[in-house]
Amino acid sequence: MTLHHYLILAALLFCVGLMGAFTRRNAIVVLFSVEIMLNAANLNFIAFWRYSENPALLHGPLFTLFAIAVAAAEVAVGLALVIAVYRHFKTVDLESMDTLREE
Amino acid sequence: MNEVVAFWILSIIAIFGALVAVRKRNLIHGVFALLVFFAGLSGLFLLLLAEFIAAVQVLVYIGAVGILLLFAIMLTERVTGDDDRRVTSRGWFWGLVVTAAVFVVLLLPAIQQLPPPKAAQTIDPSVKELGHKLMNPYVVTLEVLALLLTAALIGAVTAAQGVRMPKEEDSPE
Amino acid sequence: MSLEPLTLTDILIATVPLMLIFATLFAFTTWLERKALARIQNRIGPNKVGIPCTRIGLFGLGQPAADGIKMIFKEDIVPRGADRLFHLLAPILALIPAMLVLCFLPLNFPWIKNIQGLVKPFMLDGAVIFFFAITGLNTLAVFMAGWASRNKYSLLGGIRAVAQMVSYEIPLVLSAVIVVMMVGSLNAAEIVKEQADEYWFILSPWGFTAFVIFFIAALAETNRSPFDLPEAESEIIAGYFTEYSGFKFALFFLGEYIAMFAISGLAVTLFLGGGDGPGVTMNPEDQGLATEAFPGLSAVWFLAKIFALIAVMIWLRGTLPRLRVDQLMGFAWKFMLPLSILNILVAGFAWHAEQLDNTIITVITWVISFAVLYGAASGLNQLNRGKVRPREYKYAE
Amino acid sequence: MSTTTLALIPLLPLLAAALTCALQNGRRAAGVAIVAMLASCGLALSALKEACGMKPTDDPLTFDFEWLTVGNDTVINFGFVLDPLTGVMAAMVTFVGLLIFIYSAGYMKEDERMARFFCYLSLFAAGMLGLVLVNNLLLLFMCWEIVGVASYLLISFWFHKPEAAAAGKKAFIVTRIGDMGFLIGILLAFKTTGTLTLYDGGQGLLELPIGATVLGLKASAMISLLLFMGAVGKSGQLPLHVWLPDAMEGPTPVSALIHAATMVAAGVFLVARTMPLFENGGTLPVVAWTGAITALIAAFIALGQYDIKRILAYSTVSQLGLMMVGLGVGGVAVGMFHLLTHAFFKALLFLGAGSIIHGCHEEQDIRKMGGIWKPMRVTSIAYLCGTAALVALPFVTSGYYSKDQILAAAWEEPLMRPVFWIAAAASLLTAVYMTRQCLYVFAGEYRGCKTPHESPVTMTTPLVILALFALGMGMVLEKSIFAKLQGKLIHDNFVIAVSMAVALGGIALGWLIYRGRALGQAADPLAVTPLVRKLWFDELYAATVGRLWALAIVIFEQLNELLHFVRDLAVLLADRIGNAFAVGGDRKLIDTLAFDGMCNRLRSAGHAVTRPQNGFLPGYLRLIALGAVALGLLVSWMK
Repeated sequence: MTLHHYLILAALLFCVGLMGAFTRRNAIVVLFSVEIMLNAANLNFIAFWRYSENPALLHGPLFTLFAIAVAAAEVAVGLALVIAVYRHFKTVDLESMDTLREE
Repeated sequence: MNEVVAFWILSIIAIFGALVAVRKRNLIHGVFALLVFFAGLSGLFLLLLAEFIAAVQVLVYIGAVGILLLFAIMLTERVTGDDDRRVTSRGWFWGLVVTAAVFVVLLLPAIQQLPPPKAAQTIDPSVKELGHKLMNPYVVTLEVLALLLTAALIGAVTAAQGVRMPKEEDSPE
Repeated sequence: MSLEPLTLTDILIATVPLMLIFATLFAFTTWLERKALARIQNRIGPNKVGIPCTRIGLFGLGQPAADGIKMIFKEDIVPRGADRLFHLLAPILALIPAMLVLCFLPLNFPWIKNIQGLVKPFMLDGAVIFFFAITGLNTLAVFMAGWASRNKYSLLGGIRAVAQMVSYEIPLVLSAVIVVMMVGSLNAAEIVKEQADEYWFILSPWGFTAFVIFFIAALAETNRSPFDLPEAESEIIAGYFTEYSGFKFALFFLGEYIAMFAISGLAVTLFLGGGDGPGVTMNPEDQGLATEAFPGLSAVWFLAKIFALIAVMIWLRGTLPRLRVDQLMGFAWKFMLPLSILNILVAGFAWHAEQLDNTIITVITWVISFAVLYGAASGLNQLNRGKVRPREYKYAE
Repeated sequence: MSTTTLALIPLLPLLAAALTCALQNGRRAAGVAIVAMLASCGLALSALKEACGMKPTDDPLTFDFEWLTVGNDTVINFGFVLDPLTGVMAAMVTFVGLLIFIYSAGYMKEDERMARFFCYLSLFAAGMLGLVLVNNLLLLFMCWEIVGVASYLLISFWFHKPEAAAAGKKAFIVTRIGDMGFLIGILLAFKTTGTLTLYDGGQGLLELPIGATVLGLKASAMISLLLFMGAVGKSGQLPLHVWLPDAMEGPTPVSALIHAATMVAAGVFLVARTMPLFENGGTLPVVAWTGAITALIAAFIALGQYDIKRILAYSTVSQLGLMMVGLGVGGVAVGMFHLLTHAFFKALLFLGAGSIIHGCHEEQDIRKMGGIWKPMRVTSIAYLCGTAALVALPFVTSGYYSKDQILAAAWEEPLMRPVFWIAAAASLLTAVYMTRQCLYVFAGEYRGCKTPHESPVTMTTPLVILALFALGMGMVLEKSIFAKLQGKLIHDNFVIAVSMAVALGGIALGWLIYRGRALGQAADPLAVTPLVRKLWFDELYAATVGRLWALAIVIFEQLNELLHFVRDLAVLLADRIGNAFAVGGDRKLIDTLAFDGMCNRLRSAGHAVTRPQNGFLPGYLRLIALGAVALGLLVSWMK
């Protein structure tokens, strides 16, 4: 196994997430996709760390740890927003929430 | 040998999970597929000897985020979770095109600029060391992160709670 | 540390015996539970089924086998509206994590002496956190079951289970964190070693508090009574496995008991000195194996301790009534959580006191921390007593 | 005295500002701000003590650390400097500021935005102290701008009054003109010397000999002139003095703090700070002349004003002019000496004016005052002390000493004799208009509607303290500080005689003019139109700058018209052709191509532009991703 395997895998996963974010219209699914992308990035971190000159610095795991924590916060807030939006628009369809105004 | 086999199996699991998660019509199935993806990814972390990260991945994503998503779906979709409307957004084709472009761009550095692949040296990462690192040089980051999480928690509660119902509304009719 | 020297035989040697042992223990435990409950309720309990074709009862020791056979041959019914895939997957998903978790218990079986590396997962650096991570999956299985069998009661049970497990996981982990903090390692073998060298953590005030919290939370995690709301027969017929029958139900059953074993095994590891006992000396240097008077002694000790805890669980089940949902949640968030957080602080001070390694100071610290914890517990109790009102029913009289 | 303690002096008010902007309760905010100011005042006094300990010859203490690195070798330091100049200035600012804070705690009591007011005040104090203490021109500029912003906020504090808002804008914009020069000067300095640190152990901007020439002028001369532009803008010298009188729309404590004691002095301080540049460039005469002319003209204008605060404002302008003269002819010591004394007595005058206005129920027109002497005893005495100091009554007042030094220094220089006479004339006028004002305000009967009353003690106490300073300060400063600033005392009997003559003569003149007049009713002999109209400065600017603007507008209008004409021509042409070839095909052709087609094309183009902005979130996401793609391609292409 070399670094490139992991990088290409991460790129693939990232693009799967991107595809989801681009082609789905349900806000929650878009949230999934964002999670997938984040995790692909984490995979990259860990892979680079593993194949780095001195892994003893543990930069990769630390950064990934922080990224995971931030992602958790992001999910919580994102879902809360989705629910709030749902309460307002009565839908989580991204195409139908295209206004910033009350109407 | 084992490692190669494990890598291929896990990566296939991960990609499959991700694909199903983003394409499935039924959201609950989607969430569980997403969890499969997370599990595969944590397996990959284990393969890269980042065992603590793998554990955290399972704990946070499968344990917490998955549940959160399930609850969000329960609160927003119909309980059965299947979505009979059109699921793909307008101009999904262009979305795919852009995705392809991004993929190419992501691969560019991996192909052009990286040094020729070198084998990973064997390491023995200890969780203790990680803990020391967290407590000694990165303690400020840790604190800031704690603050962020608290803020996110409060924000999420306030955002999801919305306007409070007046009292007489929830009295028995 | 690498995957390379690992072979299939190693894996089999490491895992298969675990499954067999715990499956048999499960059978025995069901029998034990039924007997004990019967005695508590002033009945005899199963006593007929013994050796087939004879009248020898053997105190109904054959009962589990009979149950198993019945379960296997029973018809497997799937409701029409149900989501077939998930309905099938749920029981499996309920069983697998429980089984998986068993690997993280530092059971020094004699036959894993000559296996290297990853197969002795309790030598894994993050064994404890892995344990919690994987137990978390149980929640999903329950939810899956509840959701997949399109049934209001099942869904209610599933949601209840999720809420309960999520909120009780916090005190569970926090009370385990204390031990991890004291030992300074997530490695199960090292935790056991520490206890063998110093003292079993249950013997210290903070350890005792943590153990009590842990045990209560463990009851809630495994949906044991008095926290068995998800399968409350009297309210929501059988909760998330209302729609399950036959072998799937058996799998749920098995999974539940294995989870019980696993979590009490973790309790033993964290607080009751693991496989430590007379005739055993721990030395995790050579891959966490103990030198024992005769092979497997420490494993025996371990299992004995597990069974002590299981017995307590059975006893509680026989004794206590079921909680109400609001009481359950209130107890988790208003009593256990603050107490365990306070306990972490206390434990931190205690650790620093022990670093001084002066007997008097240690003793004084212990007394003080015991007083603090006791005071906090009773104080919280007082605080909550006012809060718990008889519940007003909105839509029913 | 270490970096931290020195840094705390500006940081404490900043902290107070940060705190008070969160507070709602004005009284608590006032408490916070005053406490912070008190602390930094103590620090500043200790710093002053240490600074006075230094011998005039040795280098100033600097506390630098690396702030940002430009390129690989050029380092911009972030630091503070401590020498007698900064010590004195910081002490003055903190002390006067403290008094004014206390005063405004009383003055703003009714205002519901009191907390915000104190937030602004603290912000201003922080900026001002930073400006005084920093050891780096860039940093100084930043503080300079902070001060500008704070003054803008404070002048237009009562923004619901349109003239207040206008005054704030005016102040901001006019000073901006000067600041542009300042900024260019900084850049030029950096270009020529490669450093912006003022004192750097021989390597600082003020210590290096600058030999380079820019546009045939000595670089140092150029730089100093540009810096002087900033000074002119900030401290209201001609021709940029117009903002200062209008700034009197702000609350009176603001006028006292900003437009008498501290901010307007910032320009003077800047010149004093960068004095080596001026000396090196030999541009001091410019400073002196500008100051002199300003002093004279402002004093003239002051004669014709009726608004009590405007009079003081113009007198401030003219006093600033005198300071410039002092800097120009006598060096740092003389100018700073007058700055300090002026700070005290002008703050006193403004606060007194504020107290009077307060007592007369927010009446600012001196024609509607009079007979204040009886009801408001404390205020009146304090105000008269301030007046005496401003008029420079001989021997008893602080103003006398400082002004005397300026005049003497001007007299010393043979070339500067005209400046001397101008300054003398200015101080004569000063005496006259102050007498006029006092007669208007204090003598006679009260001409307002409601009866005046004395102000609360929180307002009078600072007055009394300041009055003591305004009287006693001169001696003390002349003995203590003056020598520290490498100034040599000159006592020329002729000069003393002249200054006494102008002071007393001016008072006498004023007395003669206004004796026995029915003040307020009868026409004022000195308030002739040119003076009332402030010598038409505003009109002048309106006529020049405004005209230019209007002209530009007209030109563009014409261009626009031309375009219209061309378009009409094209339309006409096409129409004619269409009619000429009155064949359907042709017409259709022409039409579709020339008009409808073009219009449709335009319309569709507009649609195309608006299409991405339809609130369709996935679309936005895709665009973002496209941007990322472009970026990635760019990066990998540049590799």
